[in-house]
Amino acid sequence: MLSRIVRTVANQLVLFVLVFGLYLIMHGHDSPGGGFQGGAVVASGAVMLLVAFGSGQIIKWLTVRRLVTVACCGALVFIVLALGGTGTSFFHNFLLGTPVFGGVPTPGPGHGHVWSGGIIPLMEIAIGFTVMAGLSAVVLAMARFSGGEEIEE
Amino acid sequence: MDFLTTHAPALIVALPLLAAFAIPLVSRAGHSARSIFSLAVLGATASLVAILAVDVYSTGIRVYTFGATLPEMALPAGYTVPVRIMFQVDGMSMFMGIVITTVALAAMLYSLQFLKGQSGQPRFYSLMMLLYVGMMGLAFTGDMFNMFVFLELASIAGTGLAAYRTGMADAVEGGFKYIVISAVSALMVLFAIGLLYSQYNVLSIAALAHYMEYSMLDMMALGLLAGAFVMKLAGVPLHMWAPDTYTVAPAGTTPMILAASYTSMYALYRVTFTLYGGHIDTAAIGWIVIIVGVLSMFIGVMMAVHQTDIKRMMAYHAISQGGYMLLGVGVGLAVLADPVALASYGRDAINGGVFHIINHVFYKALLFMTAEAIFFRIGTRDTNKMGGLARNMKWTTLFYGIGALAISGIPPFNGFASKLLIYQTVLNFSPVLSAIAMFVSLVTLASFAKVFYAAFTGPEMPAYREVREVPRSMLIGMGILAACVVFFGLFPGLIVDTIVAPATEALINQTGYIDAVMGAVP
Amino acid sequence: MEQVLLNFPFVAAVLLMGIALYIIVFKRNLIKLVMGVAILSSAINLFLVSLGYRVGGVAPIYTDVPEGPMVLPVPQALTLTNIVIGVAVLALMLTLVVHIYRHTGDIDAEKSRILKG
Amino acid sequence: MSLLEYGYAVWAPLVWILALVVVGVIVLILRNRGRKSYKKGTAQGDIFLSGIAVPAEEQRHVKAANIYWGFFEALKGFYKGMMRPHTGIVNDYILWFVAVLTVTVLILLLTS
Repeated sequence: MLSRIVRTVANQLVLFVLVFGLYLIMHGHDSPGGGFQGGAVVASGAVMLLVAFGSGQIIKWLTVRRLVTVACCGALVFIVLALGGTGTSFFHNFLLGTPVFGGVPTPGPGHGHVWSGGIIPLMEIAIGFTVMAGLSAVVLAMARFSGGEEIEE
Repeated sequence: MDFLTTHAPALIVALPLLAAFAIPLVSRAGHSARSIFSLAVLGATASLVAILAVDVYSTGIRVYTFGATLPEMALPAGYTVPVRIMFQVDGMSMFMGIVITTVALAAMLYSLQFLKGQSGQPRFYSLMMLLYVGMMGLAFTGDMFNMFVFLELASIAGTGLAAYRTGMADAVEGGFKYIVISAVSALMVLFAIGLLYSQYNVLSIAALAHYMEYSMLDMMALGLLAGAFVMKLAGVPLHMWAPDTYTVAPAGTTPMILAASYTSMYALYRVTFTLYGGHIDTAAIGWIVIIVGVLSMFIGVMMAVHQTDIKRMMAYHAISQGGYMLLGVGVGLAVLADPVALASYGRDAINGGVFHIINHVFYKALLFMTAEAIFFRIGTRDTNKMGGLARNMKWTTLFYGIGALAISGIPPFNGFASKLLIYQTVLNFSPVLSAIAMFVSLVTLASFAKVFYAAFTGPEMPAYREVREVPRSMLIGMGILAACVVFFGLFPGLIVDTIVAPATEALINQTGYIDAVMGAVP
Repeated sequence: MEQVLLNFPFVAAVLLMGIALYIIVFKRNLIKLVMGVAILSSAINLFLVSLGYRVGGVAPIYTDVPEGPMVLPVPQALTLTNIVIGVAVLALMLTLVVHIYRHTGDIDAEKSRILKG
Repeated sequence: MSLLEYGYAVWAPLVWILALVVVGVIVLILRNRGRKSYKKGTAQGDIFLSGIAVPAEEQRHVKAANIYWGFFEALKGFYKGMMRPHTGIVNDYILWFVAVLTVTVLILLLTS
């Protein structure tokens, strides 16, 4: 556990890190960013908490088991979405033109259009959850591991 | 049924991938739920492979484009280059698919009992599924970049499996060596892909082969790709990682990692035949493959006789047998530009090399499993400490005998059929190489006889008086493979005609592969 | 002169590859070896991104674009994929190095080796 | 179906097995013509080492390391040379890889 200054700053900063990460995930399909980048940013927030508070505090509620569950669910959603288009072909964008994320952005100058992209934004969100949980789990497991504990799921 | 046939290429990869991420959740419901779930998914995938195989062997090459309005539509309307990710399944891909699926089924059955009571089992089954996905994707993909991605996927999953027993120092070391050589060679593959992309701005293998100009950069890329794949398939002198990794991987996974090596061999053939096989003289790359093959055969077997660890010896034999495949196909590659030689012996040489892949994977998987069965019961892999095991492990002894006779090329087992093809065709190309191949078979027999004598025969050791036969599920896994070995030995003509000849045809027929995608482009 | 500047990233990528291979081959410390693999991965990423660059190009996003050429999106996708894979490989390697250290008490490639011959 | 035909020869496993069965029958007939005085489980089956006491099982068994002793003794120099590249150090594996890559690329560039 680090000094009070670090802990306070980390406490305040983690919110902004979270918001920025989620922003990157949400806008992955119409601007730079995406599931992996956003998820990595959120996981870096977890690393910050880990450094500031030490692994003892975090492990109480952020267990590897829970993180693995989230990561697996995200990956499952991704594949199920890909399978959803199998009526025409695997990975077919079946949501395009429907009310759910169905818009088509006009190419050329103009602002991004969040309500577009069909299954792609949904996949980005699923990937985002997988990556944030997966990377946090890796860091957490390594932190506990270097402390000499064995990891059990 | 129609739906399944159409979407089989994608589903074969998607189903195990889905299972890989579902297994950690399913396994919370208990051991048997997870076992049944894994087996059911693998069984369903195997039946999809069978459906796809029937389709591919009757109608020819299949193209599956991801996300397109029609899976067969390789080129979007108005485009002259493929832009979407696609799978291209021809005879050779299907052949690899059959090999991998059979091995995966046997390995899974074998592992069910083997793992009982060990920790971290959800990870084990997830990694098995991921390794299967990586190998199948590598065999099916029609895209250079996806080749890299699936190669890395297979490497990561393979490492996880090789280092599964993290409590053992040697297991961790073997896994680490595997991931280092995999990462470096895969990065070289990516570098070569970058070189190719910089010139043609496409990634599809068919489109690349269509536009290929055989410039300096192309030849450099070929060198990088060939070197990297030889590293992954453990050809001498890049073989040193293989004994380390194969030795430490737990039971059922060693055959899977072995199959992953042969998927890299498939990638080597795909690159040399399909990507570069068109208009240049392939003699140079053919001779490189032949030299690597002969070195692998000779050094692999000489090192194997010397080993005391039973799995390490088998790993060196795997390198040595890999040399036979490279020799057979290398001869075909060297005469690819010469139609007369190709028709008279080149095609049969490739047949032999390809046939040896499936034969070798089966009997080597069987041998690895018997070695691990011994380890399971007596807790050591050192042949110096074994003796008289045949008295209590009758089935294991029988399976070891079948595997040993098959690998030494003793008729009527399957090893003899493919080795005969290789000897006789290579004799036409160069008698010296054929003589070396026969000598290597002799030493192989000698080394397996040594282990058979030391481990299974002899007086009953007091320490092993209480040793029992391994559990039934392990015996079933070995039994399936032993039955395949005997069947393939008795009916080699059937196997060669139905699955090996289409694979050879697919390798030689470069225009067919290109036209399946680029047919409409002038 | 402009030609030289345009080729500069490729020279840098090749230099980085040389450095990385030097580290991987000659440094016996396993952590340094892992660093070498990371540098090799970065070198290839740099090479791929430079391939897609076009003079005066903008980011390949279909909204909010000014007139003019775009850089190629495909090499960027390749780079991104390689970064993702690289993260997984690095994490795996480091985990195994930690394990090796715990078992043998050493991270020297020669001293911590058990399997040979 | 069982025939493996290629170019200039044929391999027929079933015929080979038939031949094996015929040879096996002949061998059995010859074997049965031998002496029949051997009885299992009597003193005839005991180990006899010129009157020396029979050693324990561990000493009686020929260990793997002792098999082909002469072969390894004759090829000592070869195996010494073989052990030198097989160091087991992961850096050396990559060194070999880089060397092979260089040679392959050079050969392909020079021949094309």
